[in-house]
Amino acid sequence: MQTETRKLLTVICEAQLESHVIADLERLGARGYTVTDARGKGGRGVRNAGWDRSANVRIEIVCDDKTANALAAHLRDHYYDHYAMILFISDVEVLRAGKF
Amino acid sequence: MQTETRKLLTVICEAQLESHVIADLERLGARGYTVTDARGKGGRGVRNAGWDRSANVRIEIVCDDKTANALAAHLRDHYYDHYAMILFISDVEVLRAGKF
Amino acid sequence: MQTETRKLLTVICEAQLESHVIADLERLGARGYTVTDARGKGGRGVRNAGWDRSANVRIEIVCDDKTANALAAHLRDHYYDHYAMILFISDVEVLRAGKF
Amino acid sequence: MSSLDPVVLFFILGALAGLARSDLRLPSAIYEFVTMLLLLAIGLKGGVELSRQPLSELAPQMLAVVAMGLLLPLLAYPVLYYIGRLQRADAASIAAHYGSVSVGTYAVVVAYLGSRSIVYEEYMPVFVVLLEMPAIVVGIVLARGWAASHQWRHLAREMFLGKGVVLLSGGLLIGWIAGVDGVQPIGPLFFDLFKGILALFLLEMGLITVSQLGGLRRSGVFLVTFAVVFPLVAATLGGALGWLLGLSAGGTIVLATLAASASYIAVPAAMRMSVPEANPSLSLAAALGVTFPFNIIVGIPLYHSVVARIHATGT
Amino acid sequence: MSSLDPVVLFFILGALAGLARSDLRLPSAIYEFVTMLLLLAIGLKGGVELSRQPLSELAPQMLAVVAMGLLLPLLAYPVLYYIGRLQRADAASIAAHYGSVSVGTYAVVVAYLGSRSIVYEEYMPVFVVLLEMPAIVVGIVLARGWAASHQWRHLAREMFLGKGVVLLSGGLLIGWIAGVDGVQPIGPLFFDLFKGILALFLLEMGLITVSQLGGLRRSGVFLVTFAVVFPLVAATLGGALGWLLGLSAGGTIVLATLAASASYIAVPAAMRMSVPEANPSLSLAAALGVTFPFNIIVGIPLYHSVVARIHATGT
Amino acid sequence: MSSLDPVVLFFILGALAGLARSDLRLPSAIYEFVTMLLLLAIGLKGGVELSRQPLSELAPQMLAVVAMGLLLPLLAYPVLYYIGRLQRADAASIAAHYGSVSVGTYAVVVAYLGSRSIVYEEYMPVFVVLLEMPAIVVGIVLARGWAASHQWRHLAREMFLGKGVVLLSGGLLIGWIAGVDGVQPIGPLFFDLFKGILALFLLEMGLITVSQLGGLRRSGVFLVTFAVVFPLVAATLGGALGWLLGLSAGGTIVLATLAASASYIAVPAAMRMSVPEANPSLSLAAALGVTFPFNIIVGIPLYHSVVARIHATGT
Ligand SMILES: Nc1ncnc2c1ncn2[C@@H]1O[C@H](COP(=O)(O)O)[C@@H](O)[C@H]1O
Ligand SMILES: Nc1ncnc2c1ncn2[C@@H]1O[C@H](COP(=O)(O)O)[C@@H](O)[C@H]1O
Ligand SMILES: Nc1ncnc2c1ncn2[C@@H]1O[C@H](COP(=O)(O)O)[C@@H](O)[C@H]1O
Ligand code: NA
Ligand code: NA
Ligand code: NA
Repeated sequence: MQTETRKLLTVICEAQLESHVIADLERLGARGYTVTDARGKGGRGVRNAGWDRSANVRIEIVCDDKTANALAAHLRDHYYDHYAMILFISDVEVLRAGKF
Repeated sequence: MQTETRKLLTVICEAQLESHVIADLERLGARGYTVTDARGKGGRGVRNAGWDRSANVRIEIVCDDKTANALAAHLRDHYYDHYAMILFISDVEVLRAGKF
Repeated sequence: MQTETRKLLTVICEAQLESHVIADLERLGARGYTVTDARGKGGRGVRNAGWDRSANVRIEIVCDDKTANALAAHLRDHYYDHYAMILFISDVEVLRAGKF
Repeated sequence: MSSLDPVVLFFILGALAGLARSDLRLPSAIYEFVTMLLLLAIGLKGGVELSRQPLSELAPQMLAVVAMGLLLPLLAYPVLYYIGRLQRADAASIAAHYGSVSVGTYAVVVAYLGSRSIVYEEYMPVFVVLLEMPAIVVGIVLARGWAASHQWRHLAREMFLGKGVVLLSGGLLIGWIAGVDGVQPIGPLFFDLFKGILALFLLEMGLITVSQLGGLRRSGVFLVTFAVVFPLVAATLGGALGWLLGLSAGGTIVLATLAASASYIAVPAAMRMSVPEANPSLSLAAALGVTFPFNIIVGIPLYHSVVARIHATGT
Repeated sequence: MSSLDPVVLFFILGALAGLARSDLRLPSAIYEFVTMLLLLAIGLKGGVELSRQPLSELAPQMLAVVAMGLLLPLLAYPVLYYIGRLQRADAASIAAHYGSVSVGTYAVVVAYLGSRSIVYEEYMPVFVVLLEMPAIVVGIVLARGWAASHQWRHLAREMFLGKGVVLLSGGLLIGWIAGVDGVQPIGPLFFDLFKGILALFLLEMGLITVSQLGGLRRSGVFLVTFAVVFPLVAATLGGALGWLLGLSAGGTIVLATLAASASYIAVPAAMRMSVPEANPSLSLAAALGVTFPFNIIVGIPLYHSVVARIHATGT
Repeated sequence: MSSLDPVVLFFILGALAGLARSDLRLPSAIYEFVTMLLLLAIGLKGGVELSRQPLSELAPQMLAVVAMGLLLPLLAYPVLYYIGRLQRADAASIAAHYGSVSVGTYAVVVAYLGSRSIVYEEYMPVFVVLLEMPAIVVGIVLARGWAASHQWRHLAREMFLGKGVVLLSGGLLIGWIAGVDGVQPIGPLFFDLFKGILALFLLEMGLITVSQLGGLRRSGVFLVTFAVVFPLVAATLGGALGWLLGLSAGGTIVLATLAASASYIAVPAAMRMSVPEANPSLSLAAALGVTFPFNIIVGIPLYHSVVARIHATGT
């Protein structure tokens, strides 16, 4: 089967940022994204919530190398200082190269 | 620690397909799967729902190379044309090779 | 962009273990984790629940190689025999090496 | 403004919040809960009423109503296909949506009649159940031809076992078996809270309706026009049928409203699996984005005033 | 059919939907909500009743009930281990399930008595709380021997702090402190809606029961037989105890039903952590797949008719 | 103990379960549902009351209350910044929390007055809505200076469109438009269940409060002291204002309680986006970990007894 390599960028951040981060992603060229609700713990303490106050979301974006780097840099510059957020990038194979 | 390499196939698709896709996976030899509820956006527009109408699910399958390719090809052939669906494959290390 | 490689350990297990596994992870040096609710099927049958009885959780930990191996070995030794649990490890790139 | 039922104000609140891009949402588990309660309550009410009178008396009315459910999509399809120039699958799927009924619209018309103390035949939920399905069958035949008939068994599963139909007809059966005394202890949840639950449902419907407006913009003027004009035609048919069947004024209003309403629970799910090449955002944009708000804000009072006038002259 | 309480019809609806593989499910947040409401309501009701009479009068009855909770698993274990030839851990775990009680079954028997206007001692929820735990302790000792005793502190946490026990005994305490007037303002949620909430709970229980049937097929004829016969034995014991304690006919029926019921909230969680090598699908298949439906459909009316006959001759 | 309202017992149950590390939690969808119901119910009640009397009569009171909402954070800030030596952003954010109001505390004081049959001005929810926002504006100016004013449009969105404010003011508007007869059919859900829903809300608040204790330990003695003393000062101001405005004893107690309460719905969300460098766990630990339990357990009875004494001498 013919596959192509792309990047999978996974962002985990506080739920209140969801709409802001998604707006940023779309502006910077992501053609799609997937969000799941999550909880967790990191440098800024435990986050497991109700009424959105301290829940997390987990956002995944499949995209090309350049976009992944641009998105990651943007998120780091705009959110890392003041918000609970981590991100990591991995390699994935996809079937429809043109789509991502 | 002794580990073996396997494939992780991740499928994101509209929630209504869940039972159909799972039946297909089991028929084609997947020995297990994990499902989480998700929302997202792609070529077929925003999907974030209630009453299942437009929510997504995220299905993960750990399996060997051959099975992953067979599953991916099957899903592409049967669902890509008419349904909201993406999939991607990555390498993972597992402890119990016989299990997957 | 400057990135470093780390391990992503993903654990899928029955929901009732969540607090126990998290306590173990923290004791063994994980600095953070992310949990999402999941359902699924494996060697121990279908798990999709209510009142927590048979739901799963999906726990992700980004950490260095050594910690990932230690965590995986510990979980295998303590839970594999009697509980529904799988785990897998993959490579991810992160921005802040010191954090993980 | 005071002519609007307060439950409809919740719809408007939801729509305004959606337009203003508020982060208001009913959690999806709650939306599902609220929908389940409405479906069960409607079913239970109809079932209790059925237990009061011989089914045989209703049989002719039931047949007539099923006939209407078969006719409506056959009327809608040529309009959508020839005038609207939609793809065959899309035309068939939208026709199925408009031939079937919307449980939410039914709940609103019932609330509307209730607050005006207008009586109606309380077994109407039977018609809701009956109208759910025929249009689905017609829609699939329109999309696929009779060749699709080898799928019927599979299709029947999708239709009868979708949770919406199970709850509605399950409630009907339970109400029928238990009778008026039997359901009394569960009344506080299913009947006393009905309007409050409906208010929450409509709040979310307002938000959902607004989220469909994007799809509407893409689908163009024809579909919007259809989504307003076809319900008027269907309401006329439904009202006429009610009159022919000798229903009360209230019952006639309900039947007109049912005819005018477009499904967004049973039909979308069935069409998605049976006619996957139909674009679901077209039918949802029309049914949820236009027809639902049109019916609950403009349609129901309109059907009421027309029926009232006819019944006034009739008597 | 009309001999079935309408809430039980919801169970049957759920079971039929499950058998037909409908996609009907209560969202898990709603199932949890509904369960929490039932537990709190049962606790509150018992607590209010406790506030009306000196605890000291109840002490002998409470002791006797705890003794029954210790005895039942000791009766079940040898049957499971020697006759059923189950593994020691499995036999001990199933014995613990059957020694403890099912809150859902309790709610059904209370609803059953309510719709027949049969009075019973309203402090019965105290017995529900008391019966939750002794069987767990016995089960663990059976599985591990006294050597397990160094774990007791850890185990007490699992038992007393599981959410089921916290809600039940928390409700009991609040009802006790607040008294009948104090709980009156929260009555519309916890008491008026009780039966409706129970109906939703039973709908989901029907679905869950059916999903256990697979596990049942694997576990074989012995377990199914046990899951029907042991409750009959336990009900006899419970009924005899009720008679000895001088309970009313209603109270005797409740105690027989409690004895006959098998836990699926507190015990599974505690056993999972304390006796992990026991296969949880065996005990759940028996308790949920057989004993629960048996009790609510066949058992309760049966215990009722036997107790009625005895009380009739007694007087 | 019996001086505590039963709904407060649910708070204590939640807190005890949290301290004991029970796994009890309201599913987050249910917590959201319960919060939505409370907000809508409070809004509806206030709106109905507004529909009964000319708004113009209330205008002076409303202005005075807004002035209080502007004043309170200006009082709190210097204490936090100069005495507490907190960072500027943190001091400003905490000041905003304490200048605004807690809807949960409002619900408890209303329940408290209700069970003692103490009347109060029923349009009080208007004040709740009015007090939500001024403190946010002051807080942002304190943190950023007027330079932040180019963000106002963006900020207004965050403030007015947060779901808490939309539900509260949406309920107010619907109640106003529909009037007392209009809301009557939705009363069983929004009014009859109010106290029961509040009990569930407080159960979860107890759990949440305990989870804030960790943050509290880190933030030290000053913040804990502030979280007890500032409410007393604010309550005095609020009570004095109520007296000046000629409110009834009940109304004065409510206004004192509102002044004493600290927001944890609208303000945290707005501050998070507008003053992100403020540490949210400081303000939540103070507002939820100390001030909320203090107000509902100690504060409200205290404000009541003081107001009662003054009104007794006054008459
Ligand atoms: N090492 C980690 N592994 C997995 N998830 C993490 C890790 N660190 C942080 N997270 C997630 O990212 C969120 C924000 O992290 P932080 O900004 O460090 O508080 C946490 O609430 C976790 O859900
Ligand atoms: N580039 C992407 N990255 C991550 N998720 C995506 C991407 N594209 C699509 N998806 C997910 O896959 C679903 C179906 O995609 P589509 O068929 O393109 O509408 C979407 O609703 C998203 O949840
Ligand atoms: N091959 C697999 N791929 C993905 N998830 C799996 C797989 N096998 C098991 N799982 C998940 O891990 C859980 C426990 O697995 P098991 O212990 O095999 O029952 C299952 O309920 C699934 O959610
Ligand atoms: Na129709
Ligand atoms: Na028992
Ligand atoms: Na305040």
